[in-house]
Amino acid sequence: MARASFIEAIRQAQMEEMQRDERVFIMGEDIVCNVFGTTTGFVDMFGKERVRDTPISENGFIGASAGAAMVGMRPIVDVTISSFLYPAMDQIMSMIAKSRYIYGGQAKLPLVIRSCLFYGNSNAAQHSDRPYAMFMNVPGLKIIVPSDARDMKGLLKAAIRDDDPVLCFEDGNCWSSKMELPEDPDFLIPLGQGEVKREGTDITVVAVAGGVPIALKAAQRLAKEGISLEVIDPRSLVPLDRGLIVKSVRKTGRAIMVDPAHLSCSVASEVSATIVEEAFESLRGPILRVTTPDTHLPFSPAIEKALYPSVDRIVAAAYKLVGADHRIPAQETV
Amino acid sequence: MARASFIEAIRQAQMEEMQRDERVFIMGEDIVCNVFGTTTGFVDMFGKERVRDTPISENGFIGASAGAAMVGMRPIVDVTISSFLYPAMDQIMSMIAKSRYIYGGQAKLPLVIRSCLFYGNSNAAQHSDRPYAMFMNVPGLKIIVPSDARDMKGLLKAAIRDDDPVLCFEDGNCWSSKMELPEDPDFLIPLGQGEVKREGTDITVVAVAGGVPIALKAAQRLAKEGISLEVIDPRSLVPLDRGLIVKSVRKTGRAIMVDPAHLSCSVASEVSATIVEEAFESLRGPILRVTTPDTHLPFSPAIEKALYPSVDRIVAAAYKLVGADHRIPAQETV
Amino acid sequence: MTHQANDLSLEKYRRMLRIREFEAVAEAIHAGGEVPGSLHTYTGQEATGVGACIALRQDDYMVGNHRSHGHPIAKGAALGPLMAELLGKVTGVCKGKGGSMHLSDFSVGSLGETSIVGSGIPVAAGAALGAKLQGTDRVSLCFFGDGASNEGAFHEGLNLASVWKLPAIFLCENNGYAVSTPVSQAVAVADIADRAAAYGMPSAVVDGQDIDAVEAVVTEAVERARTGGGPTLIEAKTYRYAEHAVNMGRVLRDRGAEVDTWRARDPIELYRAKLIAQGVESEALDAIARDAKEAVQEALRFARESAYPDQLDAFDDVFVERLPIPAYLTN
Amino acid sequence: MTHQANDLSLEKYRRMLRIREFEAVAEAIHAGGEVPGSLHTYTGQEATGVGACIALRQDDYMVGNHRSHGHPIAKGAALGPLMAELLGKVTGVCKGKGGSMHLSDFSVGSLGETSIVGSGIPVAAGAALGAKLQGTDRVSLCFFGDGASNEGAFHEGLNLASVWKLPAIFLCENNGYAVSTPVSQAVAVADIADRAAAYGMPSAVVDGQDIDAVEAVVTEAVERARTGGGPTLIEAKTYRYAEHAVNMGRVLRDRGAEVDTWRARDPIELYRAKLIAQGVESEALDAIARDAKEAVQEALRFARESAYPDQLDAFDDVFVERLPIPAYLTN
Ligand SMILES: Cc1ncc(C[n+]2csc(CCOP(=O)(O)OP(=O)(O)O)c2C)c(N)n1
Ligand SMILES: Cc1ncc(C[n+]2csc(CCOP(=O)(O)OP(=O)(O)O)c2C)c(N)n1
Ligand SMILES: [Mg+2]
Ligand SMILES: [Mg+2]
Repeated sequence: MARASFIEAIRQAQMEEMQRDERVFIMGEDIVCNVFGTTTGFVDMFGKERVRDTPISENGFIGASAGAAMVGMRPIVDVTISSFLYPAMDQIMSMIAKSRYIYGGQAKLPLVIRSCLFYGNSNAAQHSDRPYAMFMNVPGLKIIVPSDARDMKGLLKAAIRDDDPVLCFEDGNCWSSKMELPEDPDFLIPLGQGEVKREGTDITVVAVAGGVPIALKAAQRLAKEGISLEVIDPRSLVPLDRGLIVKSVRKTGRAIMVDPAHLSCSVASEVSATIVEEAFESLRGPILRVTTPDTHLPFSPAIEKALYPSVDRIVAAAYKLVGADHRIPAQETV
Repeated sequence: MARASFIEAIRQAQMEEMQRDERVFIMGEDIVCNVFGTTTGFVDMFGKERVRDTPISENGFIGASAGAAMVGMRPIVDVTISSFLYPAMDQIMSMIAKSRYIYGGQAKLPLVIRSCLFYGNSNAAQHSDRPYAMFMNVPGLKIIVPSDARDMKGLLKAAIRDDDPVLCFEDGNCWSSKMELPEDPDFLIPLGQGEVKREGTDITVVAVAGGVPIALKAAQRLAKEGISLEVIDPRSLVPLDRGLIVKSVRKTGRAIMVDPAHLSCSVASEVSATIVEEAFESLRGPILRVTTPDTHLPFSPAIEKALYPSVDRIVAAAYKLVGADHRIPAQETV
Repeated sequence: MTHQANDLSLEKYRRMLRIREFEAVAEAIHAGGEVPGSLHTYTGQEATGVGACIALRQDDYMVGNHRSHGHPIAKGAALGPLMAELLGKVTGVCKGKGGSMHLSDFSVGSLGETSIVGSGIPVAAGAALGAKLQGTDRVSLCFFGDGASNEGAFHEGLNLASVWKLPAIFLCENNGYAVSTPVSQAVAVADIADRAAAYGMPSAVVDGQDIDAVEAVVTEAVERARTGGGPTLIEAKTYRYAEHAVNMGRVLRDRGAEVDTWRARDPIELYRAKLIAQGVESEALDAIARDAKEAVQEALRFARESAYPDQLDAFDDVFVERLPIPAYLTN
Repeated sequence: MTHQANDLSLEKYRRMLRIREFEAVAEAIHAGGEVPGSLHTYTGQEATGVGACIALRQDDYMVGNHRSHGHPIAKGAALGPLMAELLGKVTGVCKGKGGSMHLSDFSVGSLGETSIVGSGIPVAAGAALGAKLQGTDRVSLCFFGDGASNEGAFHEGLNLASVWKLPAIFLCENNGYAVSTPVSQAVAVADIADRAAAYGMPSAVVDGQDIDAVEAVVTEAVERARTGGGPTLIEAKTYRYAEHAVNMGRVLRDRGAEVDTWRARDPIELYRAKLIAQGVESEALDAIARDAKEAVQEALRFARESAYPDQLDAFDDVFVERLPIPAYLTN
């Protein structure tokens, strides 16, 4: 096993699945030239029929992926930045999410739509979207949000083998994470299984995508102060491992959500609502949401960063929860 | 004052505002022929320049409304059915929601995008969307969801006069509601003010759009059995009157959300998360969500109806809450 | 083509009559309250649908739109599951989940009738891409309306098909209107086929009431597609007799005498006259008409006798595996 | 036009040089770490932007794209607020909220440079609709790339403008590539201007390196638009010298000698030679060049001396009224 980055994990997952299954092909804008490094060497390995540059027509080629899937192919669509999914919502929402159902199971749509969450580096409001939550409100789309290289590889391979459409959101803030990647060509992480990224006893932190590394740092810091966070990464949002989350909150009695998306109708909101619905009797305090507030992301580096979840914000939320409690000695709340 | 329907309320609101302000105009597919009855007589009154049929190009004409607004017009865009908003998400999400911000306040986009929620009558999955929640996860769009004719008139008039873009969702299940409509040309209901539609003491029910009449019926039924529901209609989702909701829950200690949209990342989830965050100490039990489950809406009349919120489901949720409580005599839970 | 020339002619006549009859019955039972939701009839456009589909093999792909009854019948679908679908029965071609706007029979290559205007076009291009990548010689035909040609999906789908030389045929059924909007008000060119110029794509305009003409032009396009020559845009000038959908009478009244003009060139009557002129016995044609009536009645019996889906079926087919059933439905 | 012919020529030269100089400085300070985010330079395309904008009045509207620096300068915007925007300063033309891809100056009719490909086109059509409804004779000009012409927004925007005869000019800056993708791979027609045929719209192809040619063809389109003749699609053949955006060197290397060929027809050099041939003193032109350098340096000083926005400014301009500030930022 060799240490490799998140981007390399994407490359490996795609490569291995394309080697394994001839029906898998990849298309997107400028993937032959390989802007982000996820298709290095692919044209030589697989040829330009299976590594296919598209015109700038997101609705067109995402829709075409649906048609190709319906006749037996297994497309991977690379949409570079998730903000470019909006022009394709017609095909994603009306066709990809609904075709199997509306045709009574006659259609199967094994396809993966990859896009990255590209925020935090002065890309301004039109390029900084983290839109996974809105795809959860329409049934029919599986969604993965890997937070490290190993999960990326295992989840993406599972997504490519999945017979349903899967949206894969790749958090730019996780790109640099390096890990040992399993070389087993059948290394798969099943969709719908969250993971406890760090065990703890005092507070359950449910973190999504780029929220996970931040939550882990906050856990480290708080551990020194005697507060023990259990960090859960659901890894896939559809299906969502509600059981794992509820079980943890039953143990800790407290919960913080960390979600880099905007607050309203976010994954943070959804998980919070699930907890209060299913684990109310265990709760010792409010469930706090650490998200990006409902404003746009400005270009200026002077004012963008403070809008995202941060270690400090998680720490402050943790103090707020344990300060209001008597089991752990109360701390000054921040 | 004369009793008038929800549709008539839309017509009056548009007519009065078009009479009042020359900058207001309306466009959409087949509005001259007036399919739903919201533009009766408009061509004669205002001419075809201001009552404008469009080609079937939702992204094009919704985008055009943004351009017209930026140069000083006040467009109303009629998108008939809300499922047709998906082809226009490019312009709604990237341009209408973000232009003012990205240009640092140079742009003003006073426009209204109207569409109806067209579910419950065998319209099948591609026509039955209730997508307001996803527009809440992107800042920059105000959203109204009137549940009766009076609110419809007052909110739509306020929306047309608002200097920000407003999405207006018109629930088809509210169309038949008839009410006395104020004739005051300045009758406005400010965005961001929810309303207590029925006062009560035991359980707060926060209901959205078509959920409101159902919640009111459930309240009637439960009143006979000694359970008192307080029914709150937020009326606008952005801005959202969180204060009114939290205040009510502080009083009742219990809450049920009624939202005809799908469960995950819904308005129900958002309001639930807000309550547990801000009124935890008042809660006597879990917050229950009565929504459409995360499946598509089938065509078949045999199996569609049971998927929506219903009086029975609200009643069952209420029993579950009060049964778990000691202030009100426990009831058999359903 | 496995048919004899004459067999094929009678098959064309038969399919047109099946559509005509299916629509008549569909309208009647909708009026009688048996069919929920909306209903967009294909009556008047039969020669376009059948003429195009008859030029395809059964294993070729076809995608259509909200005006969905005619296309799968033209492609050779069995009538029972189509009629059962209108009634929302579990034996429906979509198990009762799609209804009138989505009659699609994958077993005959009918890969989806989709009710979001324009949305079938990229999907049809994608089916053609799939066929190409798989190295088959299948082609993909997409029906859409004049109105749909104003959607961005049209532009993107046609451009993609053209630059990738996909085996696709884009068939615009120009019936003069999108709901109430005349083409001339929504499109600034004389023929929608002119739009092929934007994609360097061959194109043709054809009389949509003349089934042989439609067949000929589609056959040529299919040939081109099968042999690697890429896509074609075809515009068939046709007409729907009824209003856009049932219960939208307001829209129809404005059309006045126009309907009569088109009825005078009824595609089925035109073809009948042609066959008789070619020496086919009118008795043979009458027999086909009777058979079509009987087949539709049989389909209706099948549909009526079929069961509705079970409530829990609502949770199938979102994904390949059934969804968990919410507690309130399981007690 | 208020300029004398000669004044106007010098103004054109001046604006091109301001763009060239602005971009040189922008690249340098981006390399130096002063500009965050991405940077797409306009260098090489100056004649297109200036030739088009010089044909407009200041109260006409203009919409552009991610390659956003050249357009507002061409339209006459002051340089200080543009440079300050690159640095994310509060004195930036967008108060530091837009950055390099969104330099838009509403005070000179520059109504938005938008970084979602194709997204400006419907908005520009809408500004034209607004002008028409208001009864003014303003026109609306939209810049977009060859790549953008494959988006559905292009199709819908142009069709709308055509059927409504809006006073719009759609100017495609065909610089040969969309990121790494050559036009020929994404478009199946010889000229993007050919696409006008789909909308019954007049069109023209023009040498984008020849500022007078661009000005002439845009002037004709503006004239048509102002007088109720409807929209025009113009394609300017041009070239960007640099890679798509800074730090995307991989993409550039493949272009080989092509860059040199285009540099040999540098729009500023061509125009300089033409002016000198017309008898303009080279000293006068050198002075303009010096002025441009000085103006850009002055803009840079202004930008550097300006303050960053306040953290709470992040909550302004989502709506007309400031949003409530979240508790974690107010303590
Ligand atoms: C995206 C979208 N917009 C609007 C509608 C509503 N609608 C349904 S059919 C139709 C007209 C379609 O016209 P055309 O494409 O010419 O087909 P025709 O009905 O004439 O066969 C419209 C506007 C829709 N279903 N989808
Ligand atoms: C909808 C969308 N898709 C993709 C992108 C990424 N992107 C930015 S610029 C660009 C190329 C645009 O090419 P063109 O329109 O020719 O303009 P040029 O950069 O050549 O000036 C792409 C693909 C985007 N910003 N928006
Ligand atoms: Mg039509
Ligand atoms: Mg280009």
